[in-house]
Amino acid sequence: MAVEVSNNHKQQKATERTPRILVFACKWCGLIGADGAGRKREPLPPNFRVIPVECVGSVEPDAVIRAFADGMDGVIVMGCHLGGCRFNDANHAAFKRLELLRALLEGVGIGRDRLLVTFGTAHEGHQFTDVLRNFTNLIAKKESLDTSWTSSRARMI
Amino acid sequence: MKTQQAMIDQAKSLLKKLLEDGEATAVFGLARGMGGVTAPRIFTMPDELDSLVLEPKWPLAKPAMEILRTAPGGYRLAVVCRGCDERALVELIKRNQVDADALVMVGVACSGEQASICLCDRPYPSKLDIGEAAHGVDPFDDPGVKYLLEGDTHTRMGRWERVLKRCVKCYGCRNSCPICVCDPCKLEGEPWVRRGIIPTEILSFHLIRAFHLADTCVACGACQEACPAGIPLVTLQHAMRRALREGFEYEAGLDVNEKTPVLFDFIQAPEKDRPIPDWINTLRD
Amino acid sequence: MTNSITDLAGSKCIFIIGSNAAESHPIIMGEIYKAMDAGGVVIVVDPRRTAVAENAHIHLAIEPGTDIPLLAGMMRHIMDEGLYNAEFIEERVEGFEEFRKFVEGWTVEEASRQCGIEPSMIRRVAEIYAKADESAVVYCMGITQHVCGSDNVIALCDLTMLCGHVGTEHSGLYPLRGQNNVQGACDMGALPNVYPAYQPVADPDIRAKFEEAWGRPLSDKPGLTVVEMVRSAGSKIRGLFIMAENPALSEPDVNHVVESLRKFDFLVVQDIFMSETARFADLVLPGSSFAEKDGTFTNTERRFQLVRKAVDPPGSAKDDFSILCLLGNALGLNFNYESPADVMSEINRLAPPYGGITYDRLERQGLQWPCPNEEHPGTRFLHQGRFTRGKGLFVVPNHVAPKELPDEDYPWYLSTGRMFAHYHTGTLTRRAKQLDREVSRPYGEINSEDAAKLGVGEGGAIRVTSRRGSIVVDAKITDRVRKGSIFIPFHFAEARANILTNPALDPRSKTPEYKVCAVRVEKGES
Amino acid sequence: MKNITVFLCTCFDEINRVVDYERLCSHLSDDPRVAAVTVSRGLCVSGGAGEIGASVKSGDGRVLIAACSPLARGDQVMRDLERAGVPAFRRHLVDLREGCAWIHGNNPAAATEKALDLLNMGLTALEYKEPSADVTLKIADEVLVIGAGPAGMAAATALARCGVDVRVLERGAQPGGMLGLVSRSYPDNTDPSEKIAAFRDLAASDPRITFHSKVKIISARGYAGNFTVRFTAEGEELQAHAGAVIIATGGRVFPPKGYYRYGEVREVVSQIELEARFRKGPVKKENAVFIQCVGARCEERPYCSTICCPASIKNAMRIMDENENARVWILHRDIMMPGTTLEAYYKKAMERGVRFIRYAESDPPRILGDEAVETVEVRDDITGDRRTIPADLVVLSTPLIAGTDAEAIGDLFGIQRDSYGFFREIYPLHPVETRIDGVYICGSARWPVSSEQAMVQGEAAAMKAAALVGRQTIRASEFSRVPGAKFGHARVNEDTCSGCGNCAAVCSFDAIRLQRRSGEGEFRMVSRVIKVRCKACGNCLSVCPNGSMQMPEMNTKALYGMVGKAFS
Repeated sequence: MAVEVSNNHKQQKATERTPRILVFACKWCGLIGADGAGRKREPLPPNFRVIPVECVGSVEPDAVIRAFADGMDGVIVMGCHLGGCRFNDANHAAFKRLELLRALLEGVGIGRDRLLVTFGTAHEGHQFTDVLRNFTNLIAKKESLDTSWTSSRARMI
Repeated sequence: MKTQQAMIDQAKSLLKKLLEDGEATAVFGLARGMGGVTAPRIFTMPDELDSLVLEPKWPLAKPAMEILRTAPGGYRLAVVCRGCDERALVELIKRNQVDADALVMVGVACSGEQASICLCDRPYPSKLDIGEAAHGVDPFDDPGVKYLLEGDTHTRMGRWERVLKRCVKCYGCRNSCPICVCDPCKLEGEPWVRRGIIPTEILSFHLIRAFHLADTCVACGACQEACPAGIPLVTLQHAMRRALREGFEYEAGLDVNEKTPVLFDFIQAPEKDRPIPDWINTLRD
Repeated sequence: MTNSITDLAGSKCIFIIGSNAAESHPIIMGEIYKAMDAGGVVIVVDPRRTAVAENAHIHLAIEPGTDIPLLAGMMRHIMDEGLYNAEFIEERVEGFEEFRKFVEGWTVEEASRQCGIEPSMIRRVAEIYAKADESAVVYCMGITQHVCGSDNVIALCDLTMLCGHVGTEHSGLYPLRGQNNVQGACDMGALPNVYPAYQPVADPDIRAKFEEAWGRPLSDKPGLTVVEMVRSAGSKIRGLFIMAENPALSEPDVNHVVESLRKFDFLVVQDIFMSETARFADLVLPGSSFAEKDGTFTNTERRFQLVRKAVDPPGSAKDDFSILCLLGNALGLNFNYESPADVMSEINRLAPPYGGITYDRLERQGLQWPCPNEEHPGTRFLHQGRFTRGKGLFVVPNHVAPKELPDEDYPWYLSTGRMFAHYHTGTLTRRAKQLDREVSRPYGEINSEDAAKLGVGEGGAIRVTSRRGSIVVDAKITDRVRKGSIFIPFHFAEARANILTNPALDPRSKTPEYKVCAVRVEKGES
Repeated sequence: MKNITVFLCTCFDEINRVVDYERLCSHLSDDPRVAAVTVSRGLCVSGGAGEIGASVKSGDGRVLIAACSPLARGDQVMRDLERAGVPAFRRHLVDLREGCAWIHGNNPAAATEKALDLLNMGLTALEYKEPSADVTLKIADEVLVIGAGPAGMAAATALARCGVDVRVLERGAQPGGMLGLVSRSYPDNTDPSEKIAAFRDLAASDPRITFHSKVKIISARGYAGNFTVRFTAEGEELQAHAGAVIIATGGRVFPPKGYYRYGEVREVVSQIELEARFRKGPVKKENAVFIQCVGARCEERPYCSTICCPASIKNAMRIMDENENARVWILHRDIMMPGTTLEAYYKKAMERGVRFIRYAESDPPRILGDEAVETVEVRDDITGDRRTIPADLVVLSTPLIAGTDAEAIGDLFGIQRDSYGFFREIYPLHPVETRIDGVYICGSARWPVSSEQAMVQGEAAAMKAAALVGRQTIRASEFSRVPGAKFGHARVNEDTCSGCGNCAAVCSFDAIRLQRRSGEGEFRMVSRVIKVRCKACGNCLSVCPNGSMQMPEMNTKALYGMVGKAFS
């Protein structure tokens, strides 16, 4: 016997919405980059929110997971160049951790490219806009994370 | 290949000697007891070892840790270890949960059959005392693992969703994990995981749990065995274990003195063949 | 349960009705998942989108209390399409003609109108169930806790017989037992109308057997059910001995129950914790936990399993066996048993289906009854080849709408039930640190649209009022419940959901209608 | 709790030109946490921070400022608030200008939505922020200088000149270090023994300098302001209590063993042996060949030691000074003479006739001769010619490598070393500082340098140390790697810590120690944060498996709260 059935209450794929992007930016480079972009008054897609952190070392992988659970479609972690970290090698530590997290995200099918870990310095601020635009384009090409993956908190309120 | 009985005999004489020589205060292993029920047992007298058995697979690392936690000073526990038990104990030693001096590990080889059930690529301890090492199994050859880990991400996300949604938050995976020791645990509540909902938040519960074991998981499979919903939890770990092996040349539990690359060796040991993205080259071909 | 738990894994279609196995019976759900992974289809019928519905292939969110219309509609379609198992019915069942008339009194459209499911969906589900090689039916309290609970069960039995989905390895009926030994209690005659092994009190031969064995005359009248006992407090019943029950939380219309409990001349409660009920007791006896006693538990698949005492009960607490022996002897009943094994040999003697279940054998493995003699290996599934009564009997179910339906004053449906973190009245789970951390406050699940109308946010207070009382719970906003419905778990002594519930009973089983009553929901004062 | 006062700055209509402030105001006034909302035209010019500080409810009042980016005027407002008595955990800055209005000017509706989210995130962060407990430390007056080479001597001299007590620990019998091994220093061509003698005199006469020779360090513990170092000097056990430590232990010359038949034929010597010959008397040679990069810029030591080229050029010219007819070749892979002074020095050598021949690493020169060197065969990498040079002296120019006791010293003080064993500075903008506050490095202990540079570094380290010990007390929160107030420090919940040691392992500042839990005698550890050392990078909390480690000013609740409100 063969029965053709599909899961009838599988959530509809979220309709075309602008992707939500969360940026964890370290205060010493990432945030200054954002500031530089702002000073140039270059129009940017408004779909990102920046959370300033003291150092990307303090970006818990769990917080990144939480961000996806709360309905983000992509997360960027922006720190200082390796060797240029105010906190010795905290950025390198963060990189290694998040690299493993990317392997996990790839494993469960979310895809490693939804988490971008990138390093720059304050004077490369003009690159901030590029990073954001490129990442937004990349995420926009993907389907939104299925809503059943994200928490009901994001769905409910 | 030695027969099971020959292995048991060898284990008995070896362990008896440990007890008689005072090398160990007690032996922790499996015993066939009343009514033919097999269960873990602490053997303190050499004669008691007559009831020792080596099958079935029963993860002993965590109970061994609990025993040692409450043991008096000078207590030395000999633990009958399969490969995964040994690796789990090594990880526990690295994380200061077990006093290496209070532990005598007696290594037992798993059968090839067991290895293929566990998808174990290393079905033997590094210090092998009993039995002969069987060939390991590459988990990535398994169709089930391939189904969930290889190919198009979007399809796989659907597959993972289907199995992860079955979670009833019984915490069996965490409680049976030999490496999970925290109290309280992040999975138990806000702000990490929302309480009181079923299915639990798939992402935060399962990914946080999996990630916390990223560089310590020894792939013993205890979590998966404990799961009433049959979620292939070890498969999640395989993804990270592979990344660790390929990117950092590291595998958990092999050597007490080998440090995890996630916590050590910054700058000095840049990742092999792994470009570190910067803003300029990010997302450009 | 006609079959064994592991048999579910081989079913091609599993029809789950009135059960949230994912939260309440996770191990059984594990077998259902195995069936799914092997290509089996899972259909869930439940007014709420429960965790099991979430994981199923098809979910039918019926109107509360309309199980029989749905089943009748399905059976009508099965008849119309000739999907029923004529051979099976011919050979093994009787009463088909009368039953056919009943089914033909229904149409799929009428069923659809009553239960709120599209006719096409009813037809589709009926076809899937009937056509599958082996289909199983899983049900639980969502079926039985209605005024027509027994009829609901009858309708399910009819459905299985109609399609011949009984008496084989992976088919059958799976009523899920909630407690570790509720099957055992029923098996041993802890029901008002039967002796052990469901031997009727009213049967003179049976009675004679027990009179001889116990050396005293026995009554030929069935006794009372729990609800009836409590209702007769102070009049017909003057004293009550409660062993580890908590009616002050679990019975419907608990305000009334509490009044009744006060009316007993002498109330004894035996428990391991000071339960809500124990507070009304004249005497509280300390009982023992699972690890402190010997005996057997019989689980939902009819399997006797040995319980071994690991530690002595603390202080002056005693195990159940000792308490009952002491009580029996004090009543002059000659309870001269040395150990639970002694009791088991009496069971072997007096209850034929358990004749071969001895402690010796149980030491090695659990045994599923019927197991009439020591050579018998136990029975994995019932009704193979023939039914216990010989031929199966089609009984016409009688659909009765819930006693209390929403109206102008009380416009909402209330349904009560369990949630994953807690068990029954929470006497155990509310005391477990981690479980109580998981959910520590009473809540009611309401639909997001209703919440918006009420102006209540997540966690906001809502007052729920029925004709019998009123409680305040936290709002839990979820689209798993339908508009106009509220679901409240009954575990919380802080806001007892059973203050609200309707004490209407199924006339046969005397099971209260926990699943439907009418309430009013307002934004509460926090 | 209504305890948050919100100040919205319009930046002279720069922000509200795009963002709908009326909506922000009405949204904010509905929020149960907000006590008051004030719109201002220019928070930075009205001198408002002081007033804001005063207006915040005392006790638990908190301030949310929505204005421009921290780099514009935002940080200034924050600093003003700090001065007005509003600590970090009670204030939060939301950037609505650079971060919102200016980049979303083309989409005012979305900009307003975003501004609302940003304010919500700010409110949530403020709701959960907590203060780090601070500690105040007394600072010992004395500075300890370890090593009395050029860097150490310069540091000690500079400190004494500043009026700071200084104690110098020297492993050898005399001060001078490597300066005592060379005949002349370059490029000034002076006799280094003068410098050593001057220091010896100063140490003897200046009461601020205490000099110990033949020192062996036994132990070191403590942190900035309070180091206790036990050592023996000439066999006697002593103890120093210092506010700061300057490590000037220098490097050592790589011995050219196994290279260019060194040790096999006579007259193949190392540079340092040549220096010794010069100190004994004139070195009369006809044909001297210097070979550069011996054991340097190779696989084991890929770095350029930077001092060997100037040293060879200096000694080449000295050979010419001592024998007018001498011919000198320098066989090199690249000549490293950075800076105008050295460039001029290089030119001078060329003018004097020193011949430079470039060889390739793949085809190094060969030393020919039976007992003593006779000729050197080399392929000129530029012309491709293979040449045979007569030689009665070959000088092998080897790099500086880390000192033999570098590892021990590093472990004692908890300072990191790079992959070649030199001490690591904290990061490039702080060249003499280490990850341990109050421990400074200078001279060849941190990287090969000339004596002149070593002395400059010694003075730099001395100034850092003087600035620290010049104070009576210091708050732990002041130890910051960067200008401006430190963010806070990590705090561990000892009740929930499992003692796994992840935090201690990952900490770049050696600021977390594992301790055995007291009592019960069980094998369990617990983390302790050394507040003085903690720099609040948050690395520890990222690896803490159960959230026992927190950064109170941006704890998990605040951070996750912000994540949850990012698109609300």
